[in-house]
Amino acid sequence: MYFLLARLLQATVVMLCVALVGFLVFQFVGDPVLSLVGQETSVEDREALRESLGLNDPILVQYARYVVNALQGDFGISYSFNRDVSEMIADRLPATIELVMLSGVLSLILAIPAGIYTGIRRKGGVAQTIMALSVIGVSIPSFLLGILLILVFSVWLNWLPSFGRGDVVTVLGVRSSLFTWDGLSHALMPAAVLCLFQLGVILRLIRAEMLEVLRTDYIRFAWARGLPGQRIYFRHALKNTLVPVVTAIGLQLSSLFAFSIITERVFQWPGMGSLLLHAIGQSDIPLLAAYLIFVGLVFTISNLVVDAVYVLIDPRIRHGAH
Amino acid sequence: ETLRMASQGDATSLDPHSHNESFTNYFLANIYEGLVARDKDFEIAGQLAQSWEQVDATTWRFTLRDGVTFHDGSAFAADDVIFSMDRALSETSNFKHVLASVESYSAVDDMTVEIVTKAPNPILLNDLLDLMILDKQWAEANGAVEPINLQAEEKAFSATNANGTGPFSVVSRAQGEKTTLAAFDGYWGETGNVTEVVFTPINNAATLVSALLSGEVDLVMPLPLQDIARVENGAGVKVVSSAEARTMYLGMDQWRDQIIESPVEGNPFLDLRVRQAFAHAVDAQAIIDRVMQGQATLATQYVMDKVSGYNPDLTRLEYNVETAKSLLAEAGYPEGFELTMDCSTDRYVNDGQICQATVSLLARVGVKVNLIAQPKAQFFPKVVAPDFGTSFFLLSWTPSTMDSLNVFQNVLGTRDLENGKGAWNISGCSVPEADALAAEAAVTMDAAAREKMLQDAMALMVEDVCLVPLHVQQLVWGAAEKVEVVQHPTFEFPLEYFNVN
Amino acid sequence: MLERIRSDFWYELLNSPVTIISAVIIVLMIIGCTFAPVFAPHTPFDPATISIMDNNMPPAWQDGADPRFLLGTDLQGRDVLSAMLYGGRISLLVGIGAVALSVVIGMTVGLLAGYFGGMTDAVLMRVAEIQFAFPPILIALLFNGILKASLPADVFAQAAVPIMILAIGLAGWVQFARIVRASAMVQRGQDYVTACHAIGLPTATIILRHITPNILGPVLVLAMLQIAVAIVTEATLSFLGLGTPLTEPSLGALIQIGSQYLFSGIWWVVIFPGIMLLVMVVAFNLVADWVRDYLNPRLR
Amino acid sequence: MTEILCRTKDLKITFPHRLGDFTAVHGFDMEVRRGEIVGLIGESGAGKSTIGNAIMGLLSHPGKVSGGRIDLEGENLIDLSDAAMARLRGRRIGMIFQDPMTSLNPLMTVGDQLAESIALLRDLPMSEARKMAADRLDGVGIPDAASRMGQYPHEFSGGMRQRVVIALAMAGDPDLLIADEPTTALDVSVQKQVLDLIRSICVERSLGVILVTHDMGVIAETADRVYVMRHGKLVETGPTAQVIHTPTEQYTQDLIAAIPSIERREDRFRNPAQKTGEIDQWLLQGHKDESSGDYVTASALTKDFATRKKSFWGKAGTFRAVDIPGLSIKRGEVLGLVGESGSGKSTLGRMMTGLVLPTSGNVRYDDHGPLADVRSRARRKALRRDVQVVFQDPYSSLNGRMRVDHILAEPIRFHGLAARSDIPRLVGALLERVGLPAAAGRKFPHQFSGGQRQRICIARALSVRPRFLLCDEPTSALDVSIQADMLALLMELRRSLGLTMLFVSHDLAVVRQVSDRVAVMKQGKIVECREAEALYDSPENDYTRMLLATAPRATGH
Ligand SMILES: Nc1ncnc2c1ncn2[C@@H]1O[C@H](COP(=O)(O)OP(=O)(O)OP(=O)(O)O)[C@@H](O)[C@H]1O
Ligand SMILES: Nc1ncnc2c1ncn2[C@@H]1O[C@H](COP(=O)(O)OP(=O)(O)OP(=O)(O)O)[C@@H](O)[C@H]1O
Ligand SMILES: [Mg+2]
Ligand SMILES: [Mg+2]
Ligand code: NI
Repeated sequence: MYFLLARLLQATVVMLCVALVGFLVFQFVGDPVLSLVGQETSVEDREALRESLGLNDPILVQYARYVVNALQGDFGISYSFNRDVSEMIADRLPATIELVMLSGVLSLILAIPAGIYTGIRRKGGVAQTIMALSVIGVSIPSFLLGILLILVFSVWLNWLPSFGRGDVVTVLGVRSSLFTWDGLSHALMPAAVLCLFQLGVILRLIRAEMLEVLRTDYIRFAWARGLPGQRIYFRHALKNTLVPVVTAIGLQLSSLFAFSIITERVFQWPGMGSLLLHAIGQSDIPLLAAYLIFVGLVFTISNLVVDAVYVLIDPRIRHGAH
Repeated sequence: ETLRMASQGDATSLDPHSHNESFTNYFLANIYEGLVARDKDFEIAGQLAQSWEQVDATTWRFTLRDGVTFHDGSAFAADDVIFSMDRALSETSNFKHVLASVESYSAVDDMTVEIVTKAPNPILLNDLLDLMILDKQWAEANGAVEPINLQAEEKAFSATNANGTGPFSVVSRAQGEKTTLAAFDGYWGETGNVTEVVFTPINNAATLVSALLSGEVDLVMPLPLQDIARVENGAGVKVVSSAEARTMYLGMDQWRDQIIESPVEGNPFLDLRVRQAFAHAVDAQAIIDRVMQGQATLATQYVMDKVSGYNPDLTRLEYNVETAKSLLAEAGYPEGFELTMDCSTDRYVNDGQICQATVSLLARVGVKVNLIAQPKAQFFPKVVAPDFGTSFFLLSWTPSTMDSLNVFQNVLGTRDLENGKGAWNISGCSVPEADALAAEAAVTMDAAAREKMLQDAMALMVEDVCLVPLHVQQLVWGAAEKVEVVQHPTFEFPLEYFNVN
Repeated sequence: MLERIRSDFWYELLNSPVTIISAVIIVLMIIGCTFAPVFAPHTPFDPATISIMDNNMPPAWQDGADPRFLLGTDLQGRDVLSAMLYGGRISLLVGIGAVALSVVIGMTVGLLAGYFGGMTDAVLMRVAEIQFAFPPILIALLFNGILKASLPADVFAQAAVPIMILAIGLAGWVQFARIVRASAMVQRGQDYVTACHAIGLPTATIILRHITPNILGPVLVLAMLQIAVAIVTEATLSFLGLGTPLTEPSLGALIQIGSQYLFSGIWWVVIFPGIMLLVMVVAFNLVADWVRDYLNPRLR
Repeated sequence: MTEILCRTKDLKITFPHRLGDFTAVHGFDMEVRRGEIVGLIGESGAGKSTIGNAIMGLLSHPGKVSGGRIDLEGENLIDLSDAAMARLRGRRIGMIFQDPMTSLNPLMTVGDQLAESIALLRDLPMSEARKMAADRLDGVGIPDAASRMGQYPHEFSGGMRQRVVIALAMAGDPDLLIADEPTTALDVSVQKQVLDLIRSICVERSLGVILVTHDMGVIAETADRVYVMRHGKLVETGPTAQVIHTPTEQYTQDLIAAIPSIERREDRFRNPAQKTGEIDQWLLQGHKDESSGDYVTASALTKDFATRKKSFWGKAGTFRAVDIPGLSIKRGEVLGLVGESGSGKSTLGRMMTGLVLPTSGNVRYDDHGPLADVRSRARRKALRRDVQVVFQDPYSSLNGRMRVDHILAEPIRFHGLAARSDIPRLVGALLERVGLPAAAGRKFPHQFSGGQRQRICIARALSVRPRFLLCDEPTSALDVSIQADMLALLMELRRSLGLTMLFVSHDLAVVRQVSDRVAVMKQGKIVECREAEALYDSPENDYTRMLLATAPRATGH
């Protein structure tokens, strides 16, 4: 417990720093007032708005005010949406999580078997093809891929919808669009685009780890013991590749959130990414700061989860051995 | 019938007095109504005002329409109008200008409102176009007496909720995501067959167009120019276009003694010949043909033909590289000179490309332009008051009142920031005679005389080459074949006139 | 013939035609782009030489093409081939520059943390962790946005490329710091380092002359991969409107601009730059893969 | 039982390579009977493991059997398909590897691994397999086997792990067991237990065992018959006693002669040819007059290391690696330091040379005063010139990215021991002094063999003209024959340069050959420290006695 608390405390401090840095630099992102009002607004009106937003106060005062409020769960009101930032995030978060989860799961489902296969049949034709494709997957800018997918599947073939999130229903208390065909069909292309990059990265990692593990003595010994190949690959080798893979996946999680910015933009997915771009465009400081804190939080939590998973996977960690 | 429409942006708020931004205004015009509005033929007609009379030069009396109810069922009456005017003038309002000329207003009786202007105002009705009326009781009950103030949370109610008298009521709203409107049963006027409107903002141009092409949306506005050909050839989709009241122009610094961000000594633009040379050098027709894909008309002056005060006699200085070169030589710049141009990239149709074309056209006459193409978020803070930090730029203006006086007051008139004049006169040009004509027109009630004054003033400004007019852009929408729309030179989209067959 | 080659390096290299092709492509692209002014048929960034009347010309083999423009022209009338070469120069500059910056920062931090351990390590790694919490693209987005907003537009336009390098470079150092730290920790425990101590060599000498050369292998591999990533990141930032200026577009910016014309039949403005970017990035990836395998003889 | 279980006939194993195929084994003949342990011995790279792997059908890529046959009870294994071969593994042939630490899957409990093998090899349901697994663990001498089943490999000691490995290899009751260096990674005392276990299993189940090792002592104590290999060829074979005591081949004789004896101190390490040249003069330059007192004295020395937290809640503890009241080395003396792995030998050695600072206590040098004072830059530099180290692993102790002449020149230049222009010549002379050609300086370390690298390490240590040399297991990574050369070189240098040495090794025999005095360490403490001969001949401490008794000896070792 002590350890966990310390971790959390540390994470909080980190996040506060992040928020401070973010808050300070956001002062330069642009003038929110000019984005808030149109061309026709007079100079005095703009000044008045600036004053009423507290934008004329010293930056540190603004930050202190912000932190005090944030501690009470109040991240302020979005300039451009006139709504509680926390409410905004609560609104948009499920969509992004949905997308991230779907693409994460997709990439794992594809990457693990492919990684194992290419690790075992390193020189085979199929394996080389998979590797070549994975390089291309990592190399195509995702916005271009997204647009190409839309062109092919929405415009030419008319199979999948080109934008937005589908019907949202509640199943077992979870509200998600993934439970309906409509929802799934909307999520498929964005998830595929988001997945592709991760897929390449994780696949290569698993393959590399697999190659390493397959050369270890205990695998050699497992062969010598007469265990069948299946068992060696899937039970002995795979589990041993997991620790680095889990780390990578943990780290990839925050990059999934980052890449969702582009995917959401291309597919008009109503998630956090679109929100961030909107906030940057509008210099919506409360929203930007909250987004930063949120990303920090995701990273911290995913790190904690990764640590927990380590303990599950590796008994050496569980027992504090080295 | 359901109409699914999409645009690259979204309305910024549902509060009719908080954000004076044209898309937001026109979006809300389907939900809220004013005393007067433009009808199908773009004429000003009574909306919530049944009729009006001018008691004397400064007093206007409006008779309100009977039997109008708000979306929540409550009746519309004079106190709602007075309340809305109060609200438009309150501290946090963004619409104080619509009543700038008004001295006082009062309810004569339950169905009559009187407005007294400070001076005779021939375009009061135009001013009132933007004044939306909301329900007093509803606003008071929901803490929306004042337009939203970003500091006070409880007042944000009106940003996400609406209660107007318009043909459509808000069913659901998720800003930046989706807004659903439903036809209002109790609407007093005629409407088309659209019963439901689903509006989705789609930021990415390619996605927007593919949504139209794949039949997921029925109406896209505006349609990116590059996709016109594709939509024209597409099955079941069409391009709808008409002239828009937006005039694009190039601005040149005429108030500094030394232009900024340029190695040149002094300010060449103070010499009329240099301004003329620029006008001769920029092949506006080529820009229309090549950059605007033909979707624009050549501008001869600073307003388009539907705007009152448009002077049909004016012509544009023709494109002629030789003339431009010799004018520059006469002005003492035979080799041309170097300067910096500011340009937005995401504000107007193909703005970045227009600037690039301008740069290469000017290069032909020896003027070397360093282009700073920037998003509007950086562009506007740089070029507007108080700094006016540019010496050469691309800008455009839409007179929201459809009257050139608006242009004189904001763009062309000599700068007088204290009195709120010329705030957008970034060029800093000044033609006192034109100022005088415009001031007179502002208080002249005789329409014909007024028109003449404005036309003369416009001629003076064009002669002085205050700006280099480029083109009047077309309003281009992409629509499903089955959709019938009405386009106005402003960006309005009066959904009550739309039909889905 | 192959049997004659004694050096493993050349043998392994010659045995992998894909790598040779990739390496040749990289070299050609670097030469072609670096000397773009020499090779490019036009100077697309000089407004004086381009004419708006030449715009939207299809590639030379199509109807209505102008033979002056092999791969057609874009909306501005710029020669697509020349724009690709000039744009590729910017992309390569950004990619290589950003990675060089990441390497310098990452190696410094990683070496200090890995070699000294203890408090130094803890503090540096916490900093890295904070940095890592923000995915590169987000950092680049924020950094670029902030500078763009806080610098005067003309300064920013001049400095767009250095700023891009700075933004992407700053975002990428953590990966280098991590692998360098891990390697440095391994190297620190090696007897040759203890031998250096026994000789009394100063710490700086040990780190710079002895440890650094021994950790360059993995750094090199990562650097190649990161160049590819940086080039794509730059393209992505362009998509979000934060990349290089319109007047001097990088390959990514060309693609971003071109992608708006995907539906309008002007496919050449996006397909050709797209192919070039893809080939460039894939080539870097493939060479990096090969170097990785080469450096790890157990995988040969 | 004289029935032949396994026989290789004219076995030829090749590793194809683009620069010409490399034949690792040429025409090797061997026979293994049930119930006997056959030793396979030879220097590193002789092809021993390759033969074991070939019998298992697990030759590492790209190796292949290119000739001859391997018969297992009359069936030629070479003709078998991969699948058939896979069926043999575990059921007919078992194998164990050198390192028990890495042979077990760290993420599975010992019980699971064993039950898994048993269930698969014997087609038993899991529940029965588990029961049997517990029996088997018990059978290899793991106490409290049932409760140990649920533990992970890291919770076992090295010896126990090797027992588990043996139980695993025996899970399918194979007829033939191949043990590839099964005890090299273990301490002498544990080594003996494991060898005893193999011996007893062999007898109980009338198993054929091939014991691969490079350690003559292990063979002498365990094997019934022995095959001596060199360069992939059989050199000599016969009953163990006969081969060891009356070897017929020159190579075997040399091999056996090179084994240092724990029983006595041999002359061949102490009477080298006198080589004094210009380089020796340079090496001896600039030293103070020799006194005959203690060169280095440690007093009340301790060293603590922080241990990892046991759990989330626990506090980081400290672990005392060294705790000695005092130790001194006389000028020109060689002090041997022996003890089991982890007893603190290296740590003590490093403290004595100032490479590690003690937690408490002090080290004094005759020339430099107390170590605590040597923290100033200049004094530390002076100390570094006088005190040098030669490490165990010749692979990691040289910077692979530097050329040898650079490696040797750097200390000379850094300490300013010679004019810049003289350095190349000096480096050449140094290389020659340690028995390498001067031209070797142009090469990189990886271009040398282990023994040659160790010579470079010694040359590097000499390049600063040291007075005191710490040799931390300088020969344990080397083959016996090379080891002998190395020891001779060290002794010769010591004599001609009057070096003071601290010689750390776990190999009691080696230490006996070189040391004047010997200290025995156990768990950070010195349990006995006396004149070498006296200590070996009549150990006073129980622990010393135990160490001496368990050390395997061929004729020695
Ligand atoms: N995979 C391989 N590829 C090429 N050559 C190999 C391979 N494995 C072994 N060899 C070579 O075969 C020869 C015999 O190796 P082997 O491992 O059998 O020696 P060993 O007698 O077991 O030595 P050690 O005592 O060091 O274990 C060596 O020269 C080695 O370099
Ligand atoms: N840097 C360190 N940090 C923590 N513990 C250490 C460190 N160095 C050594 N130890 C521990 O101190 C003890 C003594 O180690 P040392 O290396 O001196 O043993 P050794 O007798 O030389 O063993 P070996 O024969 O295996 O070389 C061991 O338990 C080791 O784990
Ligand atoms: Mg071996
Ligand atoms: Mg040791
Ligand atoms: Ni444990």
